[in-house]
Amino acid sequence: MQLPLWPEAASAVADDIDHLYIYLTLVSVVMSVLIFGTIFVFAIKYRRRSEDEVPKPIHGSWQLEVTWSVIPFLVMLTFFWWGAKIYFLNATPPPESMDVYAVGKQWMWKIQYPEGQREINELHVPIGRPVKITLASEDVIHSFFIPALRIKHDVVPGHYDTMWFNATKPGRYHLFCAEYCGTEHSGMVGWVTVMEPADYENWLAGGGSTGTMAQQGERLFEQLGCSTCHLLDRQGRCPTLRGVYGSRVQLADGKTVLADDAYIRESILNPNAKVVAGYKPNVMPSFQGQISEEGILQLVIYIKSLGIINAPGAPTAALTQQDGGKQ
Amino acid sequence: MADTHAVATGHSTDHSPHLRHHFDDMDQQFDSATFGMWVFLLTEIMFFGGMFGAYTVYRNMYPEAFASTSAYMNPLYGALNTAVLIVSSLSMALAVRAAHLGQQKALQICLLITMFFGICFLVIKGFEYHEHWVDMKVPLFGGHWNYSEAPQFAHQAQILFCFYFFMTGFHAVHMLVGLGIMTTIFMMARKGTFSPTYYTPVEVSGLYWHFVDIVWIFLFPLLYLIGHTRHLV
Amino acid sequence: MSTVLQDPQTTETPNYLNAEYGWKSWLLTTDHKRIALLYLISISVMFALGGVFAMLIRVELLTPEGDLVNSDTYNKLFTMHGVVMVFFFLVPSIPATLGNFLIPMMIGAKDLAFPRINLLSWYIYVAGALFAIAAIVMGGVDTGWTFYTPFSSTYSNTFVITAAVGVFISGFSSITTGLNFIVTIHKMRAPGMTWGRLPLFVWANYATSLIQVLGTPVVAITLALLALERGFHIGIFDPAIGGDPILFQHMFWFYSHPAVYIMILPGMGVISEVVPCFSRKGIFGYSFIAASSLGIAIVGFLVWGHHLFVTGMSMYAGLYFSLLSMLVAVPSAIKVFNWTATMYRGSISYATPMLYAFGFIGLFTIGGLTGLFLATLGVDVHLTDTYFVIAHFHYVMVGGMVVAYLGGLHFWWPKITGRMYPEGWGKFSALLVFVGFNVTFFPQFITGYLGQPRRYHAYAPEFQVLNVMSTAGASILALGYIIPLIYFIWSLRYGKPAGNNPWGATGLEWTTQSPPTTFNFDVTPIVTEEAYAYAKHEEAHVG
Amino acid sequence: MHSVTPVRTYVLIWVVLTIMTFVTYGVAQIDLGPFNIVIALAIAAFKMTLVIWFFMHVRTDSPLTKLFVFAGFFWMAILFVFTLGDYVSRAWMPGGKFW
Ligand code: HEA
Ligand code: HEA
Ligand code: HEC
Ligand code: CUA
Ligand SMILES: [Cu+2]
Repeated sequence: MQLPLWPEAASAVADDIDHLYIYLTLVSVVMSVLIFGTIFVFAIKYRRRSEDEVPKPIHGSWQLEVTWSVIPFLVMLTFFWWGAKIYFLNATPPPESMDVYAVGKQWMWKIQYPEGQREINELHVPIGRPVKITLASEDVIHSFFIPALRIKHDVVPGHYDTMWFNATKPGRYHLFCAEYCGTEHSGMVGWVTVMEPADYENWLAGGGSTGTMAQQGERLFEQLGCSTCHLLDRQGRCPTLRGVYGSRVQLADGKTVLADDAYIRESILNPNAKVVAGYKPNVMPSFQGQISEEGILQLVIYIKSLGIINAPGAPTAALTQQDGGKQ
Repeated sequence: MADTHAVATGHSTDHSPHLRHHFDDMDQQFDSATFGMWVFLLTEIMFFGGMFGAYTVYRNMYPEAFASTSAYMNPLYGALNTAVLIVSSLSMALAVRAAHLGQQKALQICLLITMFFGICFLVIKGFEYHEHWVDMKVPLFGGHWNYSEAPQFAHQAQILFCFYFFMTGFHAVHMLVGLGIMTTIFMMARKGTFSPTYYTPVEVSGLYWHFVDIVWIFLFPLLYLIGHTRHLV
Repeated sequence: MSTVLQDPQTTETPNYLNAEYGWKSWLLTTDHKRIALLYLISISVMFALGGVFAMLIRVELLTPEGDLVNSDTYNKLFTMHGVVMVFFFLVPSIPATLGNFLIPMMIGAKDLAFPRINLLSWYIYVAGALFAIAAIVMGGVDTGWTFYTPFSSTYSNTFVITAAVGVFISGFSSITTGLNFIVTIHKMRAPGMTWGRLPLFVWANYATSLIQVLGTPVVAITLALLALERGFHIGIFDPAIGGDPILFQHMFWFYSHPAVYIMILPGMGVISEVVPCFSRKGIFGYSFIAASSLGIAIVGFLVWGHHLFVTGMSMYAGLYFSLLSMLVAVPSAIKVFNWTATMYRGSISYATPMLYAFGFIGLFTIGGLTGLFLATLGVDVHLTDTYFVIAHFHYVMVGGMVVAYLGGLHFWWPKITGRMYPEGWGKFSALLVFVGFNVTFFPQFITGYLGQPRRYHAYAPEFQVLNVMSTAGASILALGYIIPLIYFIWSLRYGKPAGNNPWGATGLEWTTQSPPTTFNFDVTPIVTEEAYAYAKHEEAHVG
Repeated sequence: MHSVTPVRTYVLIWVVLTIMTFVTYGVAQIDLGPFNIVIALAIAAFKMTLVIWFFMHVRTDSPLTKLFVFAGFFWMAILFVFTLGDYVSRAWMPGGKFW
């Protein structure tokens, strides 16, 4: 029978959060002891001893009131400050992060690596390297939760979310779905295997990969007939997709948008939403319903592989997915 | 309490048959009723506020899509209906005044005018709904919906139309309730229930009626005057 | 006159209970005290229902495998547990029962401002509850009490609309109660009952009413939009057509966070009455406690986004919601400190209501402090949607509000029924509740930090020991609830007559007879002293 | 609260309200970019104020009523500002640093 009392910590952020958590606990214990202790002492010391005891009235004191409002508030500001710091750190993947893609679907996690490996409910990562996970949902809201890394992010259908971590300790850790998502919500669990870099390379090489994600995307590009229009090197009815990723695209309505993951995804699912300048709406069919979120991710990687224009801000392009439900 | 002593309840002079037992006098009763109505209107503000809030979020998200719907909103109808409601508000205000002054005939006439314009509003609204139906712009009821004129906005425009129907629909329901209340007040007025000392129900239902008017004052620019000058389709 | 215990009353004295007989005299009554009893009965039924669901949840969680019920059933269990407990028990609990009964008496009025609307609110409540029960009987709902889209609007195959309509309807009962209180407190106070003399229970309920009136309509429209979206198969929050599921969460929490203060402020009001009474001493910092109720009600409206920290809400929004969540803790802290200070140099006796008050202060403090953990951005990322959250809110809702409610029931039971409950049993079950509660929910802080997600039907085996503890505690807790249920009913017949003011408490409600007459006061009282003038009373009594 | 407003005032207010309605309509026909909606809402707010102030006689009502009317709109503003605060700031990037 096991009785763990503290979760394993397998990343730098986990340590940060543990420290903050310990600090919070300490302050809480101190406050609780103070309050319970006082009540306890008062309850004993001032217990009613006779029927005709008449306590002196004490009306209050604004000095005391100010003290016990301001001091706790200042203490809470330290919680806020420290927590906010970690939160922002947690949200900003370093540019050199390796990419992993995860799609939540009632009730499983589909994981893909740019190198082509695909897994279900398993995630393999090396230690010492920042890993950025791009999250997408096929249906309802899920939440990608790895307790040992102290990270979690909701996976909201309709757009991409990202999270990142840098694992420090090899081991096998729980992967949970933390947002209630229907019948088998509690079965939407898996394992994260954190490995030494060498083991990771072995694992990558070993898995029955059917080509890199870009290659898989290329195959989809053929199968779905994208290539019938988007001939890669010829200007035709359609814009060429070479060098699109990461560039600023001029739209028909005069605006420009950054061609990030979310933009490519939208171009596939709802091509009419943002029409490229010089082209007509209603030419490209919508692929909504014909292609899974996984497939879309493969196409995105493929299009990305067709050349990234290193426009300023391009490496952080994925971050603009913060813009939420905008399709 | 040791120091508590007592006074006789109420003022013996104030024995209106309309004074309910738990109030001290008619003034307290009147004050409570109008204040109660205001508190109720607070809840109404928040009720419509929730819808306005959601609407604002989407409008801010999809300005072009929302603007594209202007082709199917006829601001003339909207303006006309605004004018109609304002007239009914005027006559409502006059009805309250008449009740306060004890002018029974004027009260009844004003109430009738109010109701008449209330009905006019609903009739006009009905014509509008009909036009939307013909235009295939009703995403409800299994989807009488087609937006092929501006396919790039079809999705988001559907959200707008849903809000359009919910907001005007809830407003219309409030109008119907208002008409029901007015009918009751009218019957009471005919029986001569009201007098300068007791016209609380008229006052209170007047507040309600004006509030429904105010909601429309906002619905009009928000739903009918979106990007009317831009032709995006 | 009030502190002089009167001769044990014979049941013949006319009072609101024996004024009229027959079911009509109850179902058509406009007497706030009778309506309070109607509410008391109906919310007790709902509490038992919610409690049964809770016990089933706990029994299921004895083993990690999820072998008692299947996962769909489990999902329905916690959903209906949450829906019933929140909307049909805790939100109406103290306001609709004790508040309804006491507020008019505490301010020296004969009734609430709108007695018929008060009755209507009970009928609305019953209608809402019937919808909820219908949803349960037809097969249940499995969305969680938060009804998140798009699961609720598109994917769930259960009776979401029925349940949403039930909550929608019950919302109006909450609104009408709040409206009635606001108008009553503004317009019906007895001569001399200034705002500075209002009992703190009235202040707390006033603040609660503001939230009910300003917040509830938003959840009503949100659930209406959800039901319409689901019913018409249209998209409002549907991401497939550009809708934003997060918007639903904003609108839901705009109400539901302030609603947690609906679920604590009245409890704080009860404690503010009980502590001075059993310390025989005026309350410390009256005006600060009164103002802090309003402070909580107002600032409480500015923090809802702390439920959305990991949804992809803007990080900047995260900042202001986190900061304001810290701010809302300050008025709560003020209350805790002032209650403690009230006991300083008091003359403290340990009657059952006071034991509950001790329990409240302790458990609420723990619950509140762990709320701060959750309001801390980085930490919430790990803790959200784990059992830590479950533990947090049971500490405030059960350890806080339910305990305060029980304390209040014991405190005013003599006034309501004219009978005393058995003190020994009272103390015993207060102890059971305290112990059972902690054994149930404290382990959940640990499993939460370990990472046990909430709403899990089956869980990782290493969490089992702590879960077994939880379940064991819940059984003790259940006993702690059932005992009072039994002795309260017993006392109706066999309890010893209470007299007008068994606790020697201040407050206008104690100047009336027990049980009070239909119109509370034969003559409208005039108030000439501040609230909780215990010293004065004691001297009068002793001297 | 029990003072009587002359009919003339009511009619005057009505005239202003009606004119304002047509002004809104007219202004909407001119392209002012983002200011179209600003003007339209400003006019609506003005009309609302007139209705509340005169037709609903808040003008002569107690400060309490005035406070509650204000509170209603204030709370609606809370809902708007804090929700939109999220949507507007979602596009800002954290820029890799803590603000
Ligand atoms: C009665 C109900 C109630 C009350 C009063 C509270 C009070 C508070 N709650 Fe709680 N909460 C809930 C009911 C309640 N909550 C529920 C039901 C949920 C979950 C909903 C769901 O998802 O299903 C929830 C969830 C919840 C979350 C979201 C968690 C998540 O899902 O990720 C957060 C985050 O900030 C939070 C914070 C707070 C805070 C800061 C307070 C504060 O008001 C607490 C203030 C009080 C104190 C702080 C204690 C007294 C202070 C002192 C003694 C001073 C000393 C202090 C210091 C020196 C630091 N709560
Ligand atoms: C007022 C609010 C309230 C109250 C009082 C309670 C009371 C209890 N709650 Fe719950 N709880 C919630 C509000 C509340 N809860 C909410 C909002 C959720 C979230 C739901 C969601 O995720 O959507 C939740 C979720 C929740 C969970 C998490 C489920 C999950 O996420 O998987 C658990 C697990 O232990 C739990 C346990 C309990 C227990 C043991 C009690 C005990 O205190 C209950 C003990 C009571 C009794 C045992 C009843 C007493 C018996 C009688 C009076 C007699 C019976 C009479 C007859 C049979 C005729 N609750
Ligand atoms: C019938 C022709 C057709 C097919 C098939 C088609 N497209 Fe397109 N695509 C277009 C046209 C025309 C445009 C430019 C107008 C627009 O933006 O909608 C376009 C635009 C795009 C863009 C935006 C390019 C830019 O420069 O910003 C992307 C990305 C894209 N398509 C990807 C795909 C993918 C992936 C597929 C297959 C799954 C596909 N397309 C299939 C015609 C097509
Ligand atoms: Cu996926 Cu829970
Ligand atoms: Cu909250």
